[in-house]
Amino acid sequence: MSEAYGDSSEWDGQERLSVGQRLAEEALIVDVDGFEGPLDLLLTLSRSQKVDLRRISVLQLAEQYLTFVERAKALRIELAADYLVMAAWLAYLKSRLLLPPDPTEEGPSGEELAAHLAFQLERLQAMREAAARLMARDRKGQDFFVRGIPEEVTRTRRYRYDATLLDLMQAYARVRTRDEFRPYAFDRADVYGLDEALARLRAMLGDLPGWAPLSDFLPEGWRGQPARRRSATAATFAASLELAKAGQVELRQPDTFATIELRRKPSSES
Amino acid sequence: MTDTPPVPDNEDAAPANTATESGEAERPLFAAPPMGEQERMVEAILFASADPVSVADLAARMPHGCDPAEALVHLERRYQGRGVNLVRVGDAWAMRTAPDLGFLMTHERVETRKLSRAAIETLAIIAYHQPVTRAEIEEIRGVAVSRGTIDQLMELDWIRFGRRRMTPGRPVTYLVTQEFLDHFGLESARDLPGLSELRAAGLLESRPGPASDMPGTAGTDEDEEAADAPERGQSELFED
Amino acid sequence: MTDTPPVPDNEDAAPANTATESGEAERPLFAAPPMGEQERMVEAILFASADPVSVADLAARMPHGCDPAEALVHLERRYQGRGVNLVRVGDAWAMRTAPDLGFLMTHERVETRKLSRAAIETLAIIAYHQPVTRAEIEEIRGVAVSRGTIDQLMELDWIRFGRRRMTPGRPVTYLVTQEFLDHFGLESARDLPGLSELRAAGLLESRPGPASDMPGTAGTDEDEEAADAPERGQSELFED
Repeated sequence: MSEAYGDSSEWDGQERLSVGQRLAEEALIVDVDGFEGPLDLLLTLSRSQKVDLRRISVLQLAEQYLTFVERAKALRIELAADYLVMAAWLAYLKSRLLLPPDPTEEGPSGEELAAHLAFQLERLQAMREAAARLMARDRKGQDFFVRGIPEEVTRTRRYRYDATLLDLMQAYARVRTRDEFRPYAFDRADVYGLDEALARLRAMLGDLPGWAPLSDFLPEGWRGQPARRRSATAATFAASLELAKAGQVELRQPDTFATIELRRKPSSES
Repeated sequence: MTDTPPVPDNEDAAPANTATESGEAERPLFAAPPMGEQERMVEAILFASADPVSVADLAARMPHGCDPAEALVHLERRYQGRGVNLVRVGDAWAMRTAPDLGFLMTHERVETRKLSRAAIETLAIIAYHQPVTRAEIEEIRGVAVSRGTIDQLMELDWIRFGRRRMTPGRPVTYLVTQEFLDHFGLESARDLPGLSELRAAGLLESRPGPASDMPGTAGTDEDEEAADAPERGQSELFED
Repeated sequence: MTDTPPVPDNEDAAPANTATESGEAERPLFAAPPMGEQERMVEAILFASADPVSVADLAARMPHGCDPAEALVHLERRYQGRGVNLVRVGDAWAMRTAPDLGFLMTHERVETRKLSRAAIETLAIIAYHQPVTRAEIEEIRGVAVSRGTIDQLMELDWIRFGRRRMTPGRPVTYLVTQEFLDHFGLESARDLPGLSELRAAGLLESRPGPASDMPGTAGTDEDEEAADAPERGQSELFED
């Protein structure tokens, strides 16, 4: 599309643009979204100079760009901020290039700035060409192909442990039948006896200041595991009933299923 | 990339012995590529194909007039005694590494071993009683479970950690994995046969035990019930 | 990855034609197999692998005393002009079908997602300027590099992180991968098309702008990287 610009000198007087030129120009502006930023646009504009990028006229390019921005404004096309920043910088560059150098001014000369811009454009163009050459190469999966049936190699020595469902069931059966063959004996491991509970309760009564929940009387080691806790609770409760019957403690329960509490019976002191 | 009909422009790449033996001048329009070129084509197709390729398929993929059967004969001869051989698989052909070099491919020796008795019993208990704590496993087996046994089952990816039990010490629970189910061909741990079925299958000889439990009724479900389940102890299974 | 030297415990597996031709009696213990046999081994290993295999890996997998580098030279010659070729990818080797036969591989062609212009240019910049920071890529392209572009190239396994640049902000650098070389059929990053011309033209130098306020170069940064990362020639990598 840059070709449509024709000679850049025509940009000086906008009135002289032919209809075709103006259409092309507007197409470029409308297409501004298609450009990847000011540098990309500058590169496209620079092609209208039809010279080697090394011999490009940066002054001319700056003017082209500024004209472009002016036209975009005239057409009420919103330009992203970075396009406007570039426009401001190019206007500055243009002034540096046109005015005689001020020896008191610090910083790079207009020529240095222009040379660097030209370098940037050339480098971007070179990278685009390199990218195109890269993508034009024979590519794996497109032009050449890898082995279709790779034979995987794993490099660790390992043992594979195997077991069948039968093994599993036999093992389970073995465990369970072992239990079954055990001579019958009441398994006391998880049973807290009434005698133990009674002894424990009696021993604790002396230190009891007031009402305390029954669960406080469960022995250590019998409060966690459900089966053990159940057994201990039952035994302790039975023991507390036993002591209540003997007139040594009082029991109360505010509501159904509420916590059962007990205390030493006051009268028993006398 | 080229979709253009392949012209036999690679004659110089073809081995001289085959390229020159056909009378070039007499070839009709759209003549088949020289045999050397056809051999290259078959070689490339067999190399890149994910499956063995039949002669018919070769012919369909090669330019008109090719004779893949003959090219295969040449190719087979060329690869004789090489590190890679042309092999016939049914009515199709493939390239395979030479059998005597298999040792280069399988650097590892996989040895299948039976699981130890401790490991298989532990695994069985976890499968039937999950989620189950180590203490519970020990209770059922009647002996301590070694760290190594658990580690081995973990390494096999047959068991994994479940939620911690909300009981003192917050013991970790164990569950079986999907890998376990896959290995033993089970859809879920509920599919494990129950004790009565084991007995019916003759795996549990002897007298009927007191337990009538169906495994998997307690907590074969994954995580959600494990945490708030202290009330219904796993050991209930054994207490009836 | 065993680091133990492989013992030639498979010597009896060698085919008779090669095993017998050398004087067995004179061979020292653990002598390397004859070169013809080594060539077969390299051939088999490379055939078996879809990915390039390094010379070090070859040596590790072959019996003790083998010289895979020499075997590769023989093998490369043997496959010259064939339908399958031996190609070098960085410091590794692979078997690949000959590019001129790509037209036969309609079944195997991988449909690749079309890369955006931004992704292609970014890839080229990384390849030609590596190691290169994101700020430098943005400097060259004049626009911000979106994270998606980098992600896509990473996902393709064409670029990877290099070392951090020892400049303020310690920006990370990007490099191309072995997979990149493999995909584009390059022996090394030095073989990128036009690399020497670009270098001669000074277009691979990271030339600082004379004005720090050049628009479109600074401030396109998205993240922490120092926009003014100075100034070690990217082309260093290629300059030897």
